[in-house]
Amino acid sequence: MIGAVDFATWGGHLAADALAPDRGSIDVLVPFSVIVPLVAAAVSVIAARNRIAQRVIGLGALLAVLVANVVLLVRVDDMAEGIAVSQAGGWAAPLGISLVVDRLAAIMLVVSSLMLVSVLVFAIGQQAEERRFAAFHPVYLVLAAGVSASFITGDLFNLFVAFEMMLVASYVLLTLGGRPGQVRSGMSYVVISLIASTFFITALALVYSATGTVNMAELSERIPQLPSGVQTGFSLLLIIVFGIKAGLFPLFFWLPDSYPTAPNAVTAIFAGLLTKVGVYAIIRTQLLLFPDDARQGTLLLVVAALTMITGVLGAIAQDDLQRILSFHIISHIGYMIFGLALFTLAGIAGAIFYIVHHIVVKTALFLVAGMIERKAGSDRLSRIGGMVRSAPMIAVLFAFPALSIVGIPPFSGFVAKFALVDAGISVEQWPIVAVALAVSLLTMYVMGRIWAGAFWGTCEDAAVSDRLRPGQTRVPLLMTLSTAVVVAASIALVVFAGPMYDLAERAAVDLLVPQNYVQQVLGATK
Amino acid sequence: MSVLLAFLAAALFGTGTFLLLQRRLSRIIIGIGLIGHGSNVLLLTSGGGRGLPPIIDSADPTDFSDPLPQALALTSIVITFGVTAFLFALGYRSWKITHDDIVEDDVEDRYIARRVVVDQMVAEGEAAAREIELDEDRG
Amino acid sequence: MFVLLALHLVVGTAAIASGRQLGRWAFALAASAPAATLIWLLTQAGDVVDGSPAVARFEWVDQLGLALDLVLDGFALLMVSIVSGIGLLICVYAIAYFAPHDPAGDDTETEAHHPRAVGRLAGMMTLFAGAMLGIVLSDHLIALFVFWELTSITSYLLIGNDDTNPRARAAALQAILITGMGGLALLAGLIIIGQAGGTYRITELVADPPTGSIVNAGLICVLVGAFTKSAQAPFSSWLPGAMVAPTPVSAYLHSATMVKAGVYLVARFAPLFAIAGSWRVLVLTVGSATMLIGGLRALRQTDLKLLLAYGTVSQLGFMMLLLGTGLDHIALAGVVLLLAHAAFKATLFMIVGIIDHETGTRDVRRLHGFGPRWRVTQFCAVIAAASMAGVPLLFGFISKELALEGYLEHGDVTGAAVVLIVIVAASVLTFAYSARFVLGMFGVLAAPDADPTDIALTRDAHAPGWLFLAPAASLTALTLAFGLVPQSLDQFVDAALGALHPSAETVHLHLWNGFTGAFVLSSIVILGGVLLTVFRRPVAAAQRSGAAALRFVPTADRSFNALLRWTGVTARRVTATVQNGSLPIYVSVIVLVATVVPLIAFVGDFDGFPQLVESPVHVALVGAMVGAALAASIVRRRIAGALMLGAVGYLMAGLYVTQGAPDLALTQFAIETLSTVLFVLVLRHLPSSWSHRAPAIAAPMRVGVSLAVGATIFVFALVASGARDNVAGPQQSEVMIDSSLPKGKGHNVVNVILVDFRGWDTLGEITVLLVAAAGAVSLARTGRRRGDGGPTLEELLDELEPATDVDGAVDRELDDLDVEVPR
Amino acid sequence: MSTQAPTSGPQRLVILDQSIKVLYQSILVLSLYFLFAGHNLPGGGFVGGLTAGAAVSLRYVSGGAMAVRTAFRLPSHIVLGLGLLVSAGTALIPVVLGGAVLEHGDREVGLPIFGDVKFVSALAFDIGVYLVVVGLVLMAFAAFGDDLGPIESTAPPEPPDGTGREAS
Repeated sequence: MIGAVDFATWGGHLAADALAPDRGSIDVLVPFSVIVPLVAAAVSVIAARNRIAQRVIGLGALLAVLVANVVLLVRVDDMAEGIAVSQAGGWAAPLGISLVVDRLAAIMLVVSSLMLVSVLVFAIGQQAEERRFAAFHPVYLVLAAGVSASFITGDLFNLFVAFEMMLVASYVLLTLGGRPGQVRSGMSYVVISLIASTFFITALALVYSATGTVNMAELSERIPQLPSGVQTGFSLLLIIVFGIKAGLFPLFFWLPDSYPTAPNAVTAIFAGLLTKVGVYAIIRTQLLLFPDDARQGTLLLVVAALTMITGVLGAIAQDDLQRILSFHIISHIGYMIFGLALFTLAGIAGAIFYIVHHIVVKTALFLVAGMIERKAGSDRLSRIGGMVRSAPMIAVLFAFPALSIVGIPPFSGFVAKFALVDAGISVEQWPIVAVALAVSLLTMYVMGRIWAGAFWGTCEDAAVSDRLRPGQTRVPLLMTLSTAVVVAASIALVVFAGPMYDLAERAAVDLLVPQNYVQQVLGATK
Repeated sequence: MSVLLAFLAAALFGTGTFLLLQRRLSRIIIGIGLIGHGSNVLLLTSGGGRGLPPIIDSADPTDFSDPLPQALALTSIVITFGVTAFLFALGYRSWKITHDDIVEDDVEDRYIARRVVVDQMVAEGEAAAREIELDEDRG
Repeated sequence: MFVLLALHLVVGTAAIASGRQLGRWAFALAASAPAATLIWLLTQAGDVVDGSPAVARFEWVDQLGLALDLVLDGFALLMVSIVSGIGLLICVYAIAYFAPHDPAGDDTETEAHHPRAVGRLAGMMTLFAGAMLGIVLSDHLIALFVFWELTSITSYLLIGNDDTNPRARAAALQAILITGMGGLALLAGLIIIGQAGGTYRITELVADPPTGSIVNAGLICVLVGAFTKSAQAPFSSWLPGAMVAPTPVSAYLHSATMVKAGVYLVARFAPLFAIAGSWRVLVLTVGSATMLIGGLRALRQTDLKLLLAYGTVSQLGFMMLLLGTGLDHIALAGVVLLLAHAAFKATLFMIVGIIDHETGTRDVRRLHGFGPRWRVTQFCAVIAAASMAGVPLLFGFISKELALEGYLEHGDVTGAAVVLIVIVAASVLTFAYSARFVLGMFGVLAAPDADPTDIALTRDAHAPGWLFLAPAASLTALTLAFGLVPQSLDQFVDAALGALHPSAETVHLHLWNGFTGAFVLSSIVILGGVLLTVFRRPVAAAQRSGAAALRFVPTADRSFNALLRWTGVTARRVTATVQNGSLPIYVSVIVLVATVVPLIAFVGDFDGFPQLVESPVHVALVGAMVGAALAASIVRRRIAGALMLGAVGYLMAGLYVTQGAPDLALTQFAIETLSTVLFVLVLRHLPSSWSHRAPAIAAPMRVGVSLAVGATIFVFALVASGARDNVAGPQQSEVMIDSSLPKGKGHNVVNVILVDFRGWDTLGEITVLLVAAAGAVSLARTGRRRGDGGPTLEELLDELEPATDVDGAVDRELDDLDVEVPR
Repeated sequence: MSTQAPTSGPQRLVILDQSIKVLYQSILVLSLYFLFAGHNLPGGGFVGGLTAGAAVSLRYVSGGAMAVRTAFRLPSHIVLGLGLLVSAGTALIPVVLGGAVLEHGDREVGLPIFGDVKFVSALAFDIGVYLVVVGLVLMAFAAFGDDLGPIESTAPPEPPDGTGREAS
């Protein structure tokens, strides 16, 4: 009975009570990660002329969200049912919008809020776009809210709205500064995203037309009643719609053209979070909404392989650091889809672990790329070099996430890759395992090129090499610190790989048994 | 959903797509507007056939048109409007910089494409060199 | 044991961090780790030899079966003594090697001799030593793999330590790519074997080795990993390349330890799996080929260090042949060879380092014989080379005898006869290149028409100091001692062999086995070697002409470079095709995928048309809208297009009215007005009609895509609405209509939904508006005033120019490549 | 239409000016009506806000950017921010009080007249929506309407050199 009336009896509770171990009050924390950044964004807009106030508000809100999310994760994981449900407006499920945090969502919330805080600190340290544009803080907060809203929503249409919050914020952040490259790539990014959104609306219209509901729990019950072709069609349509945001082959074109043009900090958060929201949506909808025979295992495996290969080849072809890393995101999205496409416990757990690892590590790499650009004044590998001598700290900060993303043991990427390969071999999906391993070799080549290009060798570009003398250009302390925090998080993923993987596996168990989700969301009304 | 309205949606999507496949941002925006209308037609008709405005006590609730798709369509219209407004701003900015609203091909991608031409040249050059070397061997 | 690994980590990190201050003395710090390991080893040795190995365990990711299990058994004991013993000596040696000296005068200025580079080297070598310990101590396949990859990484960083040298960078890349490739195959193989066996623990696998065709495939993967790591043909090209690293690194990683990791792994697996599938065939073929090719190429080298490198390749092939068969007699020879090789090869490398350090060259054509104070050095070199060549009374002889004996004994194994011939032939080569090393050092091979400064270079070279020579000398002492009194090693070798082959007989090593078949073969080897040395000129000529004939056969090295370039070319070609940078092409691919792919699924469930027309008003509305939409897509003037879009919008509002959606109609009407005004506001700046720029996609193609999309949407709409009958349960909105007044307190259901039931959506929606507005203003205002932080137009144009000058940039590159590109 | 968009000028008809002012004010009144009637009749925050926006656009067409700026004293970003603050605030406050996010009504404070307070709370949300929409329109005009910047030349735009594009 999570109806509106129930909440009446809890009147007067303070948010602090949420820390108490009682079932209802933990649900209060569910919308926290969306609503707090939104209120903060509103205040931040009003305080547009005062950058200090904006910083305090932004950091304060995101830190509060981080704390709340950690509490949420711990409590949700403690619960037997492993799920916290809050009905927006207090209206029971089919009437209102259900906000649901299961283990997967909780994991995503914690990781994303940690990244959001770190990158914001980095952006403040950078003293660049953050300082120049009053719009930065409110828009960044909306991005945070949109990402969280995508994770917690239990309503397909609301997922569209959450996506739009996130995307519109990303459009603005991407083009902050309005440089020619940004405008050009911004136009294609916005256009492609708008097309994706229109197709999402189309998919929603078709789904509502066929089932009469957009509540995911209800859809989970109703979609299996549809004719099999329609089920498959919906499944494909949603994969494609989310695949555009996730950067799947052959829908990823917008990504490598647009990400590198954004300000560094923005690229870092995009790289870490945005595509993963797409992957999250694919995982969520495939597992929750569709019965076994409508899931697209084989197709996804093929797509995963092609995504891995084209992504890494793209990375090899580039010279610009940001573009290399951007192509590289695509390649790694393929790994996550590989895990999902197996539709086994081990595969999904591996995919979840991979997502967490990739968010942290990729953010770290882009932050380091930002530091490189600040230090060297360029991010073209052909123009920079020798930074292992001029900036050993940056070299160290780069080395850890780079080794991790290649999958060198014992770093987190290894555990993630191991989990996936292990899962793939146990169901004897040889081709995809072979592709995954081969791509991982090419990844090593890519990272080796970056290392050899940026850190080793000498710098032939006179203008750049002047800057590369030790102490010539100082990288602000806050940038280094925030990057170090993210790198430390990636190392923590190694040390706590055991508990973290256990958690991912529990989340995967939840996902494979959607009945629990459905019951928790709709239970009150039945 | 009648065949006619399905056709309308199809026509809007078709014309919109035609406009999307061009270089001018202004045409692309018109195209997005058209397919946006098309998706709203689908959304509106997803609740079933036509009915009376869903205002309680104005008529028998069973005669109402489905209110939920209307709310959803309204949300989607407003969101699309907001995003399109931002796209206008990009077009405006583009005009300020280049005095045009062409969406140019990506510079870096063109660069890679040119590199491929170079690769081919180099490969041909090498093949020719090897040919000469073999000839010398024979001769 | 974890303490030891952690000690290596800490010491290594400390050495890197304090490199700038410590310089070459960082090696003294680094030496503490292997020293501690050796002390610990002494305390454990008794127990291990008695058959009670030390164990340690650390849980990592339980669910995946990942754990760090360490076991110090007899074989590990032997390997650890090599790793730490040589490690300690190398550290001592390196302190002297990196001492500043003065023949060339300027090498302290180079990056390679900069204190921080030396400190980094010391630290990395310690980290490597830790990883190597991990490999040989691991009792868990994945733990072994973890350390395996760590050795690859540290090797990469060590080879490339002199990062200003492009050759070093290239060699480092080649090394890591080849071993990395093998590493990935190894990973797959280990997982396959682990899954088949139900455990990753080696001791448990030994008890119950899995079988089956999948296991055989896994074993091939494992072998690929081992072959790459141990530089077996055709993966051996990286090892000679790795010789650009400073000599201590070559001596330690690339002869004594890391390259033996593959051999170690094969040795561990062979007793379990040698009889399975194609294991033995593969090992024997690859080992034989490697041993021969390595020997042949070693004989051609003029660089002493490269000679040793190819010699190492050859010896690694030899070890494969001995340890990969899974037969205890032959394995015994392998175990002894592991020790003997570590002793003599490290000595020789150290001596090359000394020569290089004191004369500045390693080229036999420039070495003209050293002065009298070099006697001790030369003695050590001769002893070590003789041991390598298999001269009696030395340690190397014992292992070679055992090998020949073992193969003679196991003549019934398939291919044993061939292998025996290969071993004999390759040993002849070994003798010859060992002799070449010695002759080169004594100046016999010097170029006759040398310039006098070169002669002075060697003749007057400083003799190495005692610290420099001591490590090589002590290893020489061991070579002599173990050659003369091999019995002293009985227990040690017995424990090592026992760990691999529990059923093996007790080991008794002898200096002299009598006039056996093996001794006859040994004599042939020595005789052949002497002949090859005596007739070295004709042999060299023959080799040259052979090499010329094989000019067009790709070598491993050339194949690798070709592959690397091919990868780059392919990557660019694929990327240029997939990522062509053109928005219209992107959009067409995306819309086609988004429509056609689901269409295939939907079309099957199409079951007839619903009613044709709901109301006559629709006919008029739809007609007008389609007309306006068509007009919008073909008019040539921007404003006209915008107005046509507006017309479609107003007609949409009309449609909403007929569908019973007044709120929507009102909203649509207001929004259409606003966006038309906005559109016009923006458009007035732009030229009034479209330019004649060629579109990215031809018109027929565009029409085709549009028709496909339209048709698909048509099918979608009909199929989806037709499917509704299959679903049980009310429309979500029925509840909303019922609850609107009692719960939402409003008569207008749509508004109640918007502000109450689905207020969460609305909140997101207005956020979108807020952000869009903020972004639009930010964008439109940037650069409007000078000094507001944004770039001005002039700045932007400056920036635009080089960015769009792609053709120019490529042309500059073409100038470098000397190729002409037609425009 | 674009070229005719008037910015200023003495030739503008006074009568037109006055009638637009009247029209503007009456449309504003209409927009408020939409806002308040929305819960029971067609209308609501969006429609209301957009109607107000249409009024502003009328004002812009007649009087240019300056007219828009004087019509609304508050800077547009404050209108926007306040709008979101009001709406998000009505969402957050129930959470702080221990209820569900966006929960409307008086149950937290226990006022006697149940229905009326519910009505007020939902209206507050709708007012936020209204403000955001108005703010958006104001900002849009601020963004596109005002062209008097230093980098703007009055001469017809010429394609800048060196951008490597063909003349259109």
